[in-house]
This record gives sequence, C-alpha cells and structure tokens, in this order.
Amino acid sequence: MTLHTLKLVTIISDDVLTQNLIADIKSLGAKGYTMEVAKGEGSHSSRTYELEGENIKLETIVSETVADNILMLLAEKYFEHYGLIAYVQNIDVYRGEKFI
Amino acid sequence: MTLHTLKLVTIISDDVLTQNLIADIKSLGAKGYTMEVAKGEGSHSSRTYELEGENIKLETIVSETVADNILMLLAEKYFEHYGLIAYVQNIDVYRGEKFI
Amino acid sequence: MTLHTLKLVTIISDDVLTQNLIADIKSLGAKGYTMEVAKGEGSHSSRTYELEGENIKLETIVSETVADNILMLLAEKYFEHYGLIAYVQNIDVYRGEKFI
Amino acid sequence: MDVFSALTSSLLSPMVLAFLLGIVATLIRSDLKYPDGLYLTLTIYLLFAIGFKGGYKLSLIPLNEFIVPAIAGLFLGLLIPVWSFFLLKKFGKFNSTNAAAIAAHYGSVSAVTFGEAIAFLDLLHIKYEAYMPALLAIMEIPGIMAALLIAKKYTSNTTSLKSIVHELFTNKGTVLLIGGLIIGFLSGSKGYDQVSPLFDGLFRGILTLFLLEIGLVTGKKIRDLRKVGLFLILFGILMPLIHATLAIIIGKFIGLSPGGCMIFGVLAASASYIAAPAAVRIAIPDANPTYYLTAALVITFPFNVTVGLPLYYSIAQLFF
Amino acid sequence: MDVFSALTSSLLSPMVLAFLLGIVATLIRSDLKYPDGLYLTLTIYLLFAIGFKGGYKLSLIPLNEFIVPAIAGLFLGLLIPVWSFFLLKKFGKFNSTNAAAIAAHYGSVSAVTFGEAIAFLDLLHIKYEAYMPALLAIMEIPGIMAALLIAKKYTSNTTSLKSIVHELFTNKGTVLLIGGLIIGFLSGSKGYDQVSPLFDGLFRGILTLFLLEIGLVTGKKIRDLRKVGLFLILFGILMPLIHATLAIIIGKFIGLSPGGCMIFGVLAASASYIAAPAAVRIAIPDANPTYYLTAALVITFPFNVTVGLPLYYSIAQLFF
Amino acid sequence: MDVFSALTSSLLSPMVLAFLLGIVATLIRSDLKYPDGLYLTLTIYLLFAIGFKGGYKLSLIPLNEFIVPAIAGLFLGLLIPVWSFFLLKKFGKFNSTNAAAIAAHYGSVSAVTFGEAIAFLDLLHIKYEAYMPALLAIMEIPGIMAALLIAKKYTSNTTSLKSIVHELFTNKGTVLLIGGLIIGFLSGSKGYDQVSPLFDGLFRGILTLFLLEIGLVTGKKIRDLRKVGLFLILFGILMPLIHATLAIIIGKFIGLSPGGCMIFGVLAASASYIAAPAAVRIAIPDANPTYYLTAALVITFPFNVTVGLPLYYSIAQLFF
Ligand SMILES: Nc1ncnc2c1ncn2[C@@H]1O[C@H](COP(=O)(O)O)[C@@H](O)[C@H]1O
Ligand SMILES: Nc1ncnc2c1ncn2[C@@H]1O[C@H](COP(=O)(O)O)[C@@H](O)[C@H]1O
Ligand SMILES: Nc1ncnc2c1ncn2[C@@H]1O[C@H](COP(=O)(O)O)[C@@H](O)[C@H]1O
Ligand code: NA
Ligand code: NA
Ligand code: NA
Repeated sequence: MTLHTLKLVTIISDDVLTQNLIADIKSLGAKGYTMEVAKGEGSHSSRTYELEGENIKLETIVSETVADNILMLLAEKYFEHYGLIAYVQNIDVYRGEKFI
Repeated sequence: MTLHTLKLVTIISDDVLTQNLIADIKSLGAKGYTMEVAKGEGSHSSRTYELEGENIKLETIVSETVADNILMLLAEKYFEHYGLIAYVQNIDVYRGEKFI
Repeated sequence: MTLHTLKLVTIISDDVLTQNLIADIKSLGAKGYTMEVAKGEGSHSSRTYELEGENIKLETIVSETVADNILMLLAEKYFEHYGLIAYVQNIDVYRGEKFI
Repeated sequence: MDVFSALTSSLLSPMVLAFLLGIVATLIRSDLKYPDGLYLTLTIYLLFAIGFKGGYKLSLIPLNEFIVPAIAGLFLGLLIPVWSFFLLKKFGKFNSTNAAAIAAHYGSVSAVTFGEAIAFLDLLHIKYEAYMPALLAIMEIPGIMAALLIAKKYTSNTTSLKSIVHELFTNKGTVLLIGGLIIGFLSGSKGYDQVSPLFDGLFRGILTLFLLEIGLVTGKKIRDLRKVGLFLILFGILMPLIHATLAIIIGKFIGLSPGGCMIFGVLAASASYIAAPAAVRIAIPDANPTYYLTAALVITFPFNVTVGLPLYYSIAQLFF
Repeated sequence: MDVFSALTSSLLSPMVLAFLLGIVATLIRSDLKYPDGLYLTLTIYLLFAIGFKGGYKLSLIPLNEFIVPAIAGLFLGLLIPVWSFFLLKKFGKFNSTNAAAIAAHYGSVSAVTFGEAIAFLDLLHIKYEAYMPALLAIMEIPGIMAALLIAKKYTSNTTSLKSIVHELFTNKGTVLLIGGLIIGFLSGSKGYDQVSPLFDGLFRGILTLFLLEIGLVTGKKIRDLRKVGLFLILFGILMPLIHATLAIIIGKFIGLSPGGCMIFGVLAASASYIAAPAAVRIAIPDANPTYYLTAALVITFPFNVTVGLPLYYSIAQLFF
Repeated sequence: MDVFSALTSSLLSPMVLAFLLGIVATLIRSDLKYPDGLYLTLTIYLLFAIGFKGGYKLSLIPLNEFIVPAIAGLFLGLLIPVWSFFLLKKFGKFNSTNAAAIAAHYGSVSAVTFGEAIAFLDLLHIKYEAYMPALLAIMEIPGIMAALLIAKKYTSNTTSLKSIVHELFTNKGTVLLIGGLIIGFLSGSKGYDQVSPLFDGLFRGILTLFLLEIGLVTGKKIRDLRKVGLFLILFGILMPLIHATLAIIIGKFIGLSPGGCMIFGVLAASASYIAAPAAVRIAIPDANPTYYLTAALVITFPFNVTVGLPLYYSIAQLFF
C-alpha cells in the first residue's frame, strides 16, 4: 500500500466567516473540507457560550502548494482584523490523487 | 518524562458506517477511539445539512502496524463504494503502552 | 511567508474536568485553546451516550517547553486516577509569536 | 369545499409558508441555519408522535377493519419500485444503481407529507379512517425493500440480504413509527391524555419548524435541478399523480372513505426522505444523492404539499 | 384500586413503554440515537420543571409543615449510604472505592423515578403532600455527601472536603431543582399560569421522550449485568424494597398521607443517575462505572418504575 | 396599578428569576451549562414566534394604522446611533471602532426585552396596539445600518456597503422576525389556531429557559464590568432611560395608547444582543466584544427587564 504525504490545513475561526472561508479554500484548489463546531479562547475572543459566537474548525487536505496559498490568502484577507488562527500538518493518505 | 511515538489514524465517513468502522478497528487491535460529529464536502458528497447525512470523524491512537492494517482494511472494504477518507499522523504520547 | 514550528497538545478527557484543565494549561502559559465535544471508548470508559458522560477534546498551541510542562502536570495530577489521554504533534503556524 | 379554496388553505398554511421561507432564506444567502441535532430531534418527535397518535386511534376500532387496507398498502409499496425502476432505466437513461435508489424513495412514503395531509383534512373537517397512520407505518418498508432487491439483482451490489432486512426493520423511522404505534395502542386513552399536550397539541407547530429546515435544505438543492435533467423533473411530478390516482381507485374499491382514499393517494404519491436515503446510503452507496434527494425533496415533496393535497382530494371526490 | 390494576397502569404508561422501546431498539441494533445535547436538554427541562412545580405548590401551604419531613429525609439520606457501603464491602466483596461509589447512588434520589411516581399517583387521583418535590430536592445531596466522606475515610482518595461540598451544592441537578423551587415559590400563581403550559402541560410527554433515551442506554448496558455479579443484582432489587418499607414506616410515623408515604418510599428506594454519577466521576474517579451505573440504571430504575411503584403503594396501604 | 406592585410583578416573574438563577449559577461556579445548539434553537423559536404572533395580530387590523408608527420607529432607529456614537467617542473616550459597535447595539432592539414587556403588560391586562411586533421587526435593522455607516466613515473599515446591506437584510434575526410576520399575516386565524399551542402557549415558558441561559452568560461577563469603565455603565443605564422617555413622548404625539407608548419606549431603550453582535462581528471585527456585549447584556438588559419595565410604564402614565 502506497501512502502519499500531503498537508492538512486547519483553520479555527468565528463561524460568521464560514461561508467566506469555504469559498476561499475552494477557489485555491481544495477538493473538499471537513468542519466541526468548537468553542475556545484566544487573545481576541472568548467563545465559550453560543451567545458569544461559535468557532468552527475547518480542515482541508491539500497539496503543499495549495496549503501555502491558503495560508497566504488568510494572512492577507483575515489575520489583521479577525480572530482566526491556522496551522499546517503533514499527513499520510492513501489515494492521494483524490485530494490534489 | 519519556514520550512514545505512535500513529493517530483519522477516518472521516458517513455516520451510517459508524458501528461497522468501530467494530473493524477494534478487531484489528485498536484499544480505544474518539469520535466527533462533523460536516463536510468532498468529491462524492455534500453533507452540510443533517438531512444529507452527517460525517463522523473517528480517531484512534495505535501502533504503526495496526495503523497499516486499518488503512488496508478500509481500502479493501470501503474505499471503492463509500465516501470515506482516512489519514495517518505521528504523535507523541506519554504512557504509550496504553495504546498498543 | 515564514512559518514557525510549534506544538499542538491535545487532551481528551471526561468533561467534568474541563474547568480544571483549562485553568491548568493557562497557568502553564497557554495563550488560548480550542475545545470540542466528543464521544469515545478507552480502557476505563465507554462514553458513547451523554448519560455516561461526555468527552471533551481540548487543543492548545504552545511552545515546546510549555507542551512538556503540560504533559508533566497531567501525568502528575490526572493520569493515575482519571480516564484522560494526551498527545503532542508538530504544527507549522503563521504568526508564531501569538502563541508563545 | 371547492378545489380553489382547498388549494388556498393548503398554500397558506403555516407549514407550507415556513417551507417557502426556508427556500427564500437559502436563496438570499441568509445565515439562518439549524444547529446540529435539531433536525434529528424534530424527526424523532414527528415520527414518534405520528405513530403514537395512530396507535391510540387504532385502539378505538376493531383491528380487522385494517387487514384489507394493509394488504393493499403492502402490494402498492412493493410494485411502485418495480415500474419506477424500469421507467427510470429505460426512458430516463439512469444506470441501474441510480434507478434503484430513486425507486426506493418512491416506493416508500413520506411521514411529513402524511402529516401535512392530516392537517389539511382536519382543517377542512373531513373524516378519514383511524388506521391511516398504521398504514403509513406499514408502507414505509416494502418499497425500499423491493428497490434494494432490484439493486441486488441488476447491479454488482454485494450487500447481503440479511443486512438489508436488518437495516430496514431496525432503522429509526421504523422503530419510532411502529414503536409509537404500539405504545399508543397499549397505553389507551388514559395514557393518551397524559402525553397528548406534547404529541398532539404541538404537532403542527413543530411540523412548521421542521418544514422551515426542510425549506433551507431544499433551497440549497434547487440548483441541482439543472443537473438532474428534465426526465427526472417530469418523473417527480407525474409519477406521484399516477400513483395517487391508482391508490385512490384501489381505495374506493376496498371501501375507503373519500378522506381515506385521499390519504392513501398521498401515501402512494409521496417519496420518502427520511428512511429511504438512510437505507440507500448504506445499501447502495454508489448511488448519487443528487438524483434521489433532488427528486424526493426538491420536486415531489413541494409538489405534493402545495398542489398535490388539494388535487388528490379533488380526484378522490370524483369517485364519490 | 387493587395492586393488579395499579401494576397494569404503571406498566402500560407511555413512559414505561417508551423505556422498553428504547431497550428493544438497542437490542435489535437500531440506528436510533439521540443527537448530542438532547439528553442534557431534557434533563434541564425535567429538573427545572419538577423544582418549579414543587415550589409553586409549596407557596400554597404553611412552610412549617415541611420541617419534620425534611429532617426525616435528611436523616434517611445520610444513613442509607452507611449500611449500603458496609453491605457492599462485606458481603458483596467490592473494594472500598466501588462500594462508596455505589452507596452514593442509593443514598441520593432519582428525579425521574419521582416524576414517574407523581404521574402514577395523579393518574389514580391519589393525593400527596404539596412539599414532596421539595423533599426530593433536599434528599439529593446528603446521601452523596455521606458516601464521599466514607470514600475519603476508607480509601486513599485525596479530593478535599471543600471541593466535595462545592461540587455537591453547585452541580446542575441541585441548581435546577432548588433554583426551580425558589422560582416557583416566589413567582406564585400569577407566574405559574404564565409558564405552566410548558412546565406542567408537557411534563409527561417530555418524560416519555426522556425515558426512550434512558431505555437506549439501558439496552446497551444490559450485557453488563453479567459482569456485575449476582450480589449487585440482588442488592439493586432488595435494598430499594427495604429502603421503601423503612421510609413508608417513618412516613406513617411522622404523619404523612398514604400518597405521601408512598412517595417518601419511592425517594428512599430510588438510586440517582444524574447527580450521583457526575459527583462520583469527579470525586471518586477510580470507581468503575460498570458497577454503579448498571446498578442504578439497569437494575433499580426499571424495577422501581415497573413493579416498584404499585408495590410501594400497596405497602403504604398496609399501614392505613 | 401603582409603580411598586408593577415592580414586584416584574421582578418576581419566572423569566426574571430564571435570569437571576443563571447569574447565581455562574457565580457559584456551577457545572450547569446548556448544550451546544440549545441557545440557537431557543433563539429561532423566540424570533419566529414573536414574528408569527405579530403577523397574525396585524392581519386583524387595517394596515394603514401602522404607517405613522413605522416611520417614527425608523426615524428613532436611525438617529439613536448617531448621538450614541458621538457621546461614546467624545465623553467616553472610546475609539471610533468601539463607539460605532456599541452604537449599533443601542440603535437596534432586543426581541427578548420586547417579549418581557409584552408578558408584563399582558399580566397587568394593559392593552397595546396590535402592530407592536411589526414595529419591533422594523426597528431591528436601521440602527445597525446607521452605525455601520458611521464606522465606514470614521474608521479605516473597508467592508463594502453592499455586503453590509446584504448582511442586515439576510441575518437570521431579520429572516425569522419578518418571515414569521408574513406567515402569521398570511395564514390568518385558521393557521394561527393550528400552531398557537406551540408559538403562543409555550412562549413564556421557553422565554424562561432562554433567560436562564442568558443569566449564565451574564454571570460570566459580570467581572468584565470592571474593565469597561464607569462611563459605559452610566451610558448603559441613562441612555435607555432617555431613549425610552423620548420614544414615549413621540408615541403620545403620534397617538399611541399608554401600553403602546410603553412598548415603543422599551424598544428604543433596549439594546440588541442577537442581530447586532452578529453584524458587528462580520462588519466591524476589530471592535472589542467586551465593550458592546457587556453594555448590552450585563448593564442594559438587566436594567430594562427589572427596573426598566415598571419605570417606563410609569413614565408613560405621566402623559395620560
Ligand atoms: N493557543 C491557542 N491554541 C489553540 N487554539 C487557539 C489558541 N489561540 C486561539 N485559539 C483559537 O482561535 C480562536 C480565535 O483566537 P483569537 O483570535 O486569539 O481570539 C479562539 O477562540 C480559539 O478557539
Ligand atoms: N480534501 C479534503 N479535505 C478534508 N476533508 C475532506 C476532503 N475531501 C473529503 N473530505 C471529507 O470526507 C467526506 C467524504 O468525502 P467524499 O467521499 O470525497 O465525498 C467529506 O464529506 C468531507 O468531510
Ligand atoms: N487508543 C485510543 N485512541 C483514541 N482515543 C482514545 C484511545 N484510548 C482512549 N481514548 C479516548 O480517551 C478517553 C478516555 O480513555 P480511557 O481512560 O482509556 O477510558 C476515551 O473515552 C476516548 O475518547
Ligand atoms: Na410512495
Ligand atoms: Na435513595
Ligand atoms: Na434601542
């Protein structure tokens, strides 16, 4: 069984941005995403009650180039004003061609 | 403090398969799992409303061999027909013997 | 774009410990956290119905030192008596200074 | 009551209007969305409430009245997928997998459409047989079963017969409807009075909230109409009409009242979007949800609850 | 009303039948499951509603009537864990940790069993003292407290006394029951009329949905019966009987009505599965849930709501 | 009815007491928390129910009665943010971003405060104009709009006008309130009777559960009072008083009844915490939630629902 190494990009953000973020990562070539509701605290925000807004955790498996482009777009468009964080990990997948 | 490096296998699937997948990973030697409800889109599916079905994200910490066996079983049993993805990561745990 | 490598510490625990765990990681220097509700089974516990109690998955991005300290504290304070697991991963983040 | 005012009261019910509101909300890209779990909560309530009220009503009549209608329902449920499958394959050019998946939805029934039909008749003070909810419960499974067997025969599908039967008899739709029926039947009027404020009093209100969510999903799927082709759109409107007419004729033949004929027609006309998709996702996973969900949810369901209900009632009246 | 027809109306209530449906659904491996959060939602509703209705009733009577029963309840709550612990340790061969954890569940009370008892008496039109829900609230904590103190003494458990007391007085069960009581008491009949359609009218219906979920969990845990051993099974049936009888005698002695005696018996007999497990998970985390949850949920709860209610009522009648 | 007994019935309503219970629960660090999604579920219910009941009432009166009040509401909604912004900036020393964000909350209205006002008047059997819920719906948007335009002018904020307008007209608050209004209006009394057990009968009970959750959040945010400074605390109490008085005078001028004047006052006095925060989080993301949420939720909301309601009613009485 051959595994391919790809990038898993995780974005944690206020869920008011969900639709925008999904459109953005799709436009940069992501073939899919997985999304969960989350709570959290950070330097700008405390979102531990729904009334304070909810976080979403958006994960997408992409090639290294797409991962870089996603981070670059986030930096440009959101990081300055919005409470939003993002990180990248290496993962091994089977059927790598599905994601690139 | 000594940390052990193990594998974290993540499976994202339609939740109608939950019971089968849990039985499968247990039969291959997984000692536990953690599971969350998720939404998502991919090449086969759009599961962003409950009516469309929900995704689950199933995570299990296992040895490298068990991880390989899990991926192999998934490839054989599910990948062809079901909208299901899986990936593997390295993690460091304390008390590694708990998981193997 | 420069990325920094940091540690992502994940703790999976009975949610009755949530408040304690958050206080602990903050006291050790974590600048934020993200938290999701989860189900699961392990060697002590089966938490697949709410009545059995729920798991939380608590994730925090920290420096290597803080990650070590968190694991050490968990080992000392919780591992013996509570059904709780923790693991560490490397991640690449943009704006690393936010987390340390 | 004439067709026109029946149409108006069907179109201007809070339930149908909430469904439209949901569609509009999605089309204008509103951020309105239901939280995770609410759809399932409402589904559990509706299925159990329909079963429970049906069981209670069944406890008030002699059970043997129900035998003939039950056989008629079974029979229709088993046959609808057969002709649907061949039409879809032959004229619709769907492959066997997708044809069988769509057929499963039309063979089964929609509890929500049934709920709407009941609300419609109650509003017009039209009587119907007490065992109608039991008929709904009985007609949920056979159509899916028939379609899955067709899928087994005509495709390389390898799901075992045993697991198909298990899935069908244990899926939550069946458990809640049949379980509710039995509970309503056994607990009688003493039990009914204890819990009817929830299961009867709130029924239409909760149906309204449910249909708002269904509207939100439908709104999203409306653009899939372009993908499914004209044939499926026509299929999703004409087949319900044909199935309803057929069922009404059978209903008249076996002695149902006009209201009963109309409900039997609605059951035959309706396409399942709770039990059938769940079963298909397990048993025919290769089938494309764009086809079967769009047909059942975006075409047939709105047709039935707006134009369908008054129309089927008018058809039923023709025979009396 | 004789024992037999009391048994029938207890067994055939929608609540008990829904509980059975849940068990059956799990045993046939149905995919029926409640969404995350629904169990907690129903719990919040039930606890608050019980407290609220109790507080309202309390506002209608002179408070001093309640002093003696409150002391009796406290007393029983504190003592039940003591003998339970020693029985479990001595004859059941449980280690101190598990014995204390189980004792905590029997020392406390089950709000749902109480709700069932109220529904049972209401159905039979039997009166009981207005302060019974307040007694429930008072009896929730002491039993758990006593058991945790026992655990502190007999095991190496290091949870501080302060954090035990804090946990007990701030856990959601206490806050909702006592908070509801106070709100119901203060807002009087004007307030009651505003919100009773929700907190009174729907109570039994929501209890039915809650018991369906409890049945689903119980069904899963039934196979744990083999693991817990015969002793715990007997304990889970006989101790409730003994505690109920004892409480009924005390009740008679302090002047309760037959209905009041029966409810006091049910409170003593019942084992907590909301407050106690939460407290035990924090304060005695080494204890094995298979023992305490199986005892409280799979053995004692079903016994109480089926056979127990009519039985305790019959026992109460013996004394009048 | 004198001010004092009005104050008592406002303070001792189950809704206000539940709000206090929530605060207390958080302050004693209880583990009581609502599951994910329950807050949103209750919000959806409340907004739709308010809209629906309002639409139904509107269907019973001639629409032209509503024109003048609607214009007055619009006018007040657009102006409140203007002076609020300058006061906050000039005397409160807030930067433009935070001043605009806070102004948006006071320009808009709080549906929950409105619901409380309705419950208050209903309890005292005081009449008010049938179009008041429609006024609520109309006053939700303009204040936020004005504040976002101010933010655009006075800060480097780059959100486009188009996306602001889109966000405001499609946010869930607007869709549910206005959608509910239209549905209630169109479905008339036949439709109303079908669903009023849910949308009317349970309204105050569900408001009670909602306010318990609001209390939990408020309890957590109470310590932020120290961070926001004395100016904002005074602002959060005095401005509602001023806005209420102003609106009551305008109300009298345009011919509203005493009850109608009071509600118009409450609308002007109230600060939004559903629609406004959502809009601000998108359109002025740099603004600090500690300021705007604390002001709207921890200062103004409790003031309004406890002291405010009877006070505004007394002020209204002065003019009649
Ligand atoms: N150090 C961290 N570790 C994990 N999650 C974080 C961290 N900092 C922030 N977050 C998440 O990112 C969201 C936005 O962060 P912030 O912009 O810092 O308020 C928070 O609500 C958290 O869910
Ligand atoms: N590139 C991706 N990144 C993250 N999640 C994905 C990706 N592709 C698919 N998924 C997830 O896997 C599920 C099934 O994918 P699919 O079979 O491609 O429809 C989707 O609903 C997503 O939750
Ligand atoms: N091998 C594993 N892989 C993933 N999650 C696990 C594993 N073992 C335990 N867990 C999680 O940790 C929780 C506590 O585990 P335990 O203490 O072993 O019962 C479980 O409920 C699971 O959610
Ligand atoms: Na059908
Ligand atoms: Na007890
Ligand atoms: Na205002």
